Amino acid sequence: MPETRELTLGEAVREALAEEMRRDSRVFICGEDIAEAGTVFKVLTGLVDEFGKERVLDTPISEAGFTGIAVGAAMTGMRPVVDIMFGDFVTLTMDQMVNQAAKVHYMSGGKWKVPMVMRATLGATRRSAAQHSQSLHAWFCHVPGLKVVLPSTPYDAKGLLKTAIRDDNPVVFFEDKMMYRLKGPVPVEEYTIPFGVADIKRAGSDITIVATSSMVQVALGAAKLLEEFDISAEVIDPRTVWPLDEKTLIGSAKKTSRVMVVDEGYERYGVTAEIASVIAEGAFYDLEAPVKRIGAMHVPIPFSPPLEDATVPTEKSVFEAAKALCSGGL
Amino acid sequence: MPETRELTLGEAVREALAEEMRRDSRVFICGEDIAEAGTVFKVLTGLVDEFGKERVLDTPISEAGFTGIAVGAAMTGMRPVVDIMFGDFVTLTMDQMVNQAAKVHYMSGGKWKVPMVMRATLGATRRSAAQHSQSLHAWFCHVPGLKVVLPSTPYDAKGLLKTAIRDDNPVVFFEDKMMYRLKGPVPVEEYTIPFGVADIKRAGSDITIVATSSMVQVALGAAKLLEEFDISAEVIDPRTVWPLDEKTLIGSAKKTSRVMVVDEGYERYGVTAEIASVIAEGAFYDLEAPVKRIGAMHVPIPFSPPLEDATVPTEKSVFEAAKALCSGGL
Amino acid sequence: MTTAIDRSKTYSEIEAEQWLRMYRRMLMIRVFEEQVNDLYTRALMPGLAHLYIGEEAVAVGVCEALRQTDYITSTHRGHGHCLAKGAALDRMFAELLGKEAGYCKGKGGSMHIADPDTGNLGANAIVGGSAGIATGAAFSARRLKTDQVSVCFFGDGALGQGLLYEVMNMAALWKLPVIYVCENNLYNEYAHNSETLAGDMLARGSAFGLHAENVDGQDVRAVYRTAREIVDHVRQGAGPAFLVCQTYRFMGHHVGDINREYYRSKQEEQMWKTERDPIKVLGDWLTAQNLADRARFDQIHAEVKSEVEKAVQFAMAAPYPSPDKVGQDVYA
Amino acid sequence: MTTAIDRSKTYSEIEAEQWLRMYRRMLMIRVFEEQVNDLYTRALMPGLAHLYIGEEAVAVGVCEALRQTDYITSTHRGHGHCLAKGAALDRMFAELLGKEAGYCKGKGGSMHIADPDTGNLGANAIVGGSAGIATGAAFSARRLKTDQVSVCFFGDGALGQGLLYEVMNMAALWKLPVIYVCENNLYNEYAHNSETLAGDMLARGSAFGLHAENVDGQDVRAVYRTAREIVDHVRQGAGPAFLVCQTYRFMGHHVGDINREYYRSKQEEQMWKTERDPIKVLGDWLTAQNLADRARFDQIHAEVKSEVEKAVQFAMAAPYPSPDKVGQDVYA
Ligand SMILES: Cc1ncc(C[n+]2csc(CCOP(=O)(O)OP(=O)(O)O)c2C)c(N)n1
Ligand SMILES: Cc1ncc(C[n+]2csc(CCOP(=O)(O)OP(=O)(O)O)c2C)c(N)n1
Ligand SMILES: [Mg+2]
Ligand SMILES: [Mg+2]
Repeated sequence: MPETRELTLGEAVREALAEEMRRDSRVFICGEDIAEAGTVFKVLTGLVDEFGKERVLDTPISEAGFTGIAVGAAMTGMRPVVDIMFGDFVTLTMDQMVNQAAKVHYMSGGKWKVPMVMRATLGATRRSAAQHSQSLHAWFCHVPGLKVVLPSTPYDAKGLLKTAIRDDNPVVFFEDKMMYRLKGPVPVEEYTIPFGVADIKRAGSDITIVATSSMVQVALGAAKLLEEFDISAEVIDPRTVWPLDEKTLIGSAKKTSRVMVVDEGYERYGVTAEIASVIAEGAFYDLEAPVKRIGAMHVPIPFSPPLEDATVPTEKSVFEAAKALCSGGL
Repeated sequence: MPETRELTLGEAVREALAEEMRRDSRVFICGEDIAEAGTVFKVLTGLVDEFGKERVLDTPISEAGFTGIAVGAAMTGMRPVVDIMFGDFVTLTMDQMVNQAAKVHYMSGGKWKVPMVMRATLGATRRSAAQHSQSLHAWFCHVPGLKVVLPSTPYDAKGLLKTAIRDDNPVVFFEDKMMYRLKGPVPVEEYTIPFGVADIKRAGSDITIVATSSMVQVALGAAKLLEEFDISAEVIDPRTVWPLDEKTLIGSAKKTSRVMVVDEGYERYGVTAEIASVIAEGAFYDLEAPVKRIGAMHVPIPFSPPLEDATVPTEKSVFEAAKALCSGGL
Repeated sequence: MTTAIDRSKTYSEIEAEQWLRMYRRMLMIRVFEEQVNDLYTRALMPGLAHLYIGEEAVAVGVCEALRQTDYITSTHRGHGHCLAKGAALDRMFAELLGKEAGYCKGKGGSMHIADPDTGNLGANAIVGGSAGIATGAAFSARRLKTDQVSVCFFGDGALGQGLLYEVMNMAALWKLPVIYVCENNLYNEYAHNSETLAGDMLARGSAFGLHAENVDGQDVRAVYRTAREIVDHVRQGAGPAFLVCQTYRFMGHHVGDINREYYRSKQEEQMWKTERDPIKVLGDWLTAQNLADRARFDQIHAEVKSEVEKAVQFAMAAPYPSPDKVGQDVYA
Repeated sequence: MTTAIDRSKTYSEIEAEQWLRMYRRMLMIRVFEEQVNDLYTRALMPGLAHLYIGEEAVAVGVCEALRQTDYITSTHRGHGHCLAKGAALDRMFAELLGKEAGYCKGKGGSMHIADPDTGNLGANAIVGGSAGIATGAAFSARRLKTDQVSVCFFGDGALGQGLLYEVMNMAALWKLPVIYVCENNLYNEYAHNSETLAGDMLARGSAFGLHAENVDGQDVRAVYRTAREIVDHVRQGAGPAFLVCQTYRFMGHHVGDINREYYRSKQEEQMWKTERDPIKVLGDWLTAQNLADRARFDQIHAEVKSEVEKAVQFAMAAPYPSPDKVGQDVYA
């Protein structure tokens, strides 16, 4: 067993970046307030001291512009990591990410490559209202040419981010703002985690809960509550939603015969729909009940605490839905 | 039975716009090359003659900018219709549509309204390559505050567009480029079509094919081919993908027990996933086979004809999948 | 807001009243913001807030030149704009606290105050995000011939957003009655704008065909006079304008931004606070002109304080929206 | 592309050779495009194409000032840029016909020709869409100290895209070796740019801190001289530049745009074609200077014609990619 220490998810991200920047001088980070300020979430604190302002590059408030510059830099020998302060601002980068970054390799017949990473935050309940709380990762999953990563633990965050930086394709890497302080064991030794490999966060036999990002923690909490009702929940984290480890998801579904999918993005036309469809098709003859989806409510995220809290899946709502599913009720 | 005449889908769109502009002086259209040029697809030809350049307003090539102006104009008494030449360019408008238009009503506690329509094209096989062929409507369905319309006939196009213009919310209206010349009967009398009401384009009993936009025609073609094999296909067009007429879709699925969903957007994390999930859940105990999804292949749309043709659902591919589904094979 | 002129008064009396009204309004914003900071510090406010302290002369000077029916759009640092345009203190506080009685029924919060009654199209938490909305409102004004003008407030950081130039271009082409007011407080969050802005700030307006002007944003009289002139021109159809106001935020980027020395010096802050405080600048001038004395100022301060206190109390006591309201107002 | 100087020749001999090389290259683009039009008219080409005829001096003049390793990005109207930067005729045609032998294996087509060997980062069908890419390439050049410069070609219509101003600002801040070359052919599709552009075109560069210059885009010698100077400066680290080339497209917006009188007059077209044809302008000058005669021109024309014909034949005979290649190259 490798030696580990406890890191927060924020620290794990920072360590991954630092290691990759040491390893490869072509790696640089750009974004708003990332150098001395270390990002508004303080995730990058200290990087500028080691790597200087040329490699930890503060930009103007020009998300489309610096994403575009990253695309061009990636094509010509650099390995940019773009920092999008709030995932809500990816709206401004869609042309550069989707019509440029995602398509350059294909349109050029495989000649040019775009080895870049876009890091963006996601997640609600910070009382930040509708323009600072969204989880829009589903959009990127819909676009061929991109890969989409949603880590749920410090261990995964570090290993997946290192893989993302070494990948020769544009990768979108979403970090839940509320998870930056979550602690977990991270090996002292270097490691990477391959894309497309789901992780069984908790083994179980009665119900499969597929969960992403912060919803993994929510699902684990719900699993504990279910224990008291003698329901054994398996919690699976796909870790990368594209590529998607269908085999593991379907395998678990076949085993437990009841499945829930939990994601913090909007439930409608979101990640839960694809995963539920894949499972409903792949495990069709083994399912005892329809796959249950839980995502964010179909409303812009409200500011007021009692309203905001009603919009996202919680341990309790996941627990209750799982219990109902297992007792045969819908 | 109302008196009708044959119109192309393009003519039906134009007629809807003309009627609404006559009816309500607050309605105007803006976009690139829409006045004298009548759009590159010639859909708006002649409107400028009747309504003048102030109401059929040519803009600079500033999709984000004129969409934003439309949002503000809609809030303050106008009813703008924004023309996005190729649906691929919606990438440039995502912030204005998603962080502004979709949220203004909610964020203001219901005080401001944004009665605007964005018309955009979609669809491939025009040999226009990766940046002029996408069908990105799934993104908008994922966003609360927006409504999304996908007409498949001249009749629907006219009635739905009139409803869209009268709606007090931002509506995204997608027209398939390849369908502009499709002809069909359109009543002489004025009419509108409510949102959220699916249309059974063809009744059948063995299999339900839910299809959107141009895929409705493809599905109808496939249904004809299926006839020869004594398979009776029901073809249902949701017409608006948000709001979605779940009841009709589930009802048909329960009746036929086999379902396919066909949409020209990417299959992965797209419209087919949501619709398949809704049906798999709602008709769970009645389905004889998993819901089969068919969308575009997960590749940027290639230019070369033999490649491009391989990426989108066709009568033949839909027919074959349906036949396999009905013969119990997967 | 401009009010009808009372013919029985002398010009200088009228003027004095107007300056005092602006003084009071600047003070009201100041005290409001101090109260917000206090609420945050005492953990009574959800989320964050971006204080306008130090920049009051911009919002007050510009809005004094506007009619109630004129439009504004505001920013993440928006309380000052909303209050200057006529928002009520109690409903502002209620919104900041997420209460049902707030301007947005608690759904918007600090960064999304909107109010049709005062022409406030809404604060916006996307930097530069309201440039299209403000321009669109001017478009409506022009088409509906309502004689309104539209003012888009934004910070120097928003000059990084391409949207701004797209809409400036269209505003100039179509001669729309819109004024882009750039509050140049030198910083975008934690970066001095010498690191984020190349070229010449004013030229960014004129290159797109806008009338462009610079003004001392700490001198409310200068802001008002310049704004008055520009608003009149714009209202008469002269086309859009770009007004850069040189100003400074006295506090952190947001209420939680306490240690600021890594991006700006205490001396710099001190200089602005002591020598360039817009309230003091106007107060000194009024005193020198014998238009007001200590007693008058004391009275205004006392009145404003009590109004603000009452408003906070109202907001604190007001109920939250019930959770079942969460699904309302998604669609009109 | 600049070639090494042969010391045995006199200066004017060298110069003459250089002008004749540019003449040949402009002609090659012209004949290539005529051939494309012919293929379209005969329904032999899938999709559409946007012809560069009339604008040849811009691409040729600018690219003559570049090294093979320098970068360019191109547009929907991109054949001229690609050829001027050194693309081979046969693989160009093959790509336009969707053949496996094309520059992009048929996956890109007319609007997406890309070629690392000639520094071509790719044509782009999103108006203004390559501004970030070109700037990013300059960023790499600066960081990797490769001494390359990057040229972003775009039309006057792209001045409507905010992205351009965002990246110009960063290029100026970071002194990146990038040149934004605006081909002002007066129209964006079917609208004259007096309807789409307010303010002053050159000022749109200088406002963001760029060196900005105007040049007659029909005079390849002027384009080359100006470009040469700018490229040298930019390469030496002087920071980015904005070069506006005044030009005209002789044909429709695309091959299918035949009836153009609703947006521009036949007289206007005629004037440009007869008086401002870049090939004729250079040819006349070469003749007047006694640097070339009719025989020389005839020879060049014959050679170019035969090269182009051979290339078309190659492309016509080349096979399509097999459909199972469709899934390749999505991911690296
Ligand atoms: C598009 C976008 N990018 C980034 C942010 C995060 N952010 C909020 S305020 C701010 C700085 C704004 O600076 P400026 O426009 O000068 O306004 P100021 O805060 O100085 O009033 C940033 C980067 C945002 N809200 N929107
Ligand atoms: C973002 C975007 N909007 C619209 C279009 C459609 N379009 C293609 S070319 C063109 C006109 C471009 O004009 P200009 O930039 O002047 O180039 P020119 O065609 O004159 O060479 C337009 C509007 C597009 N391709 N991309
Ligand atoms: Mg600022
Ligand atoms: Mg042009």
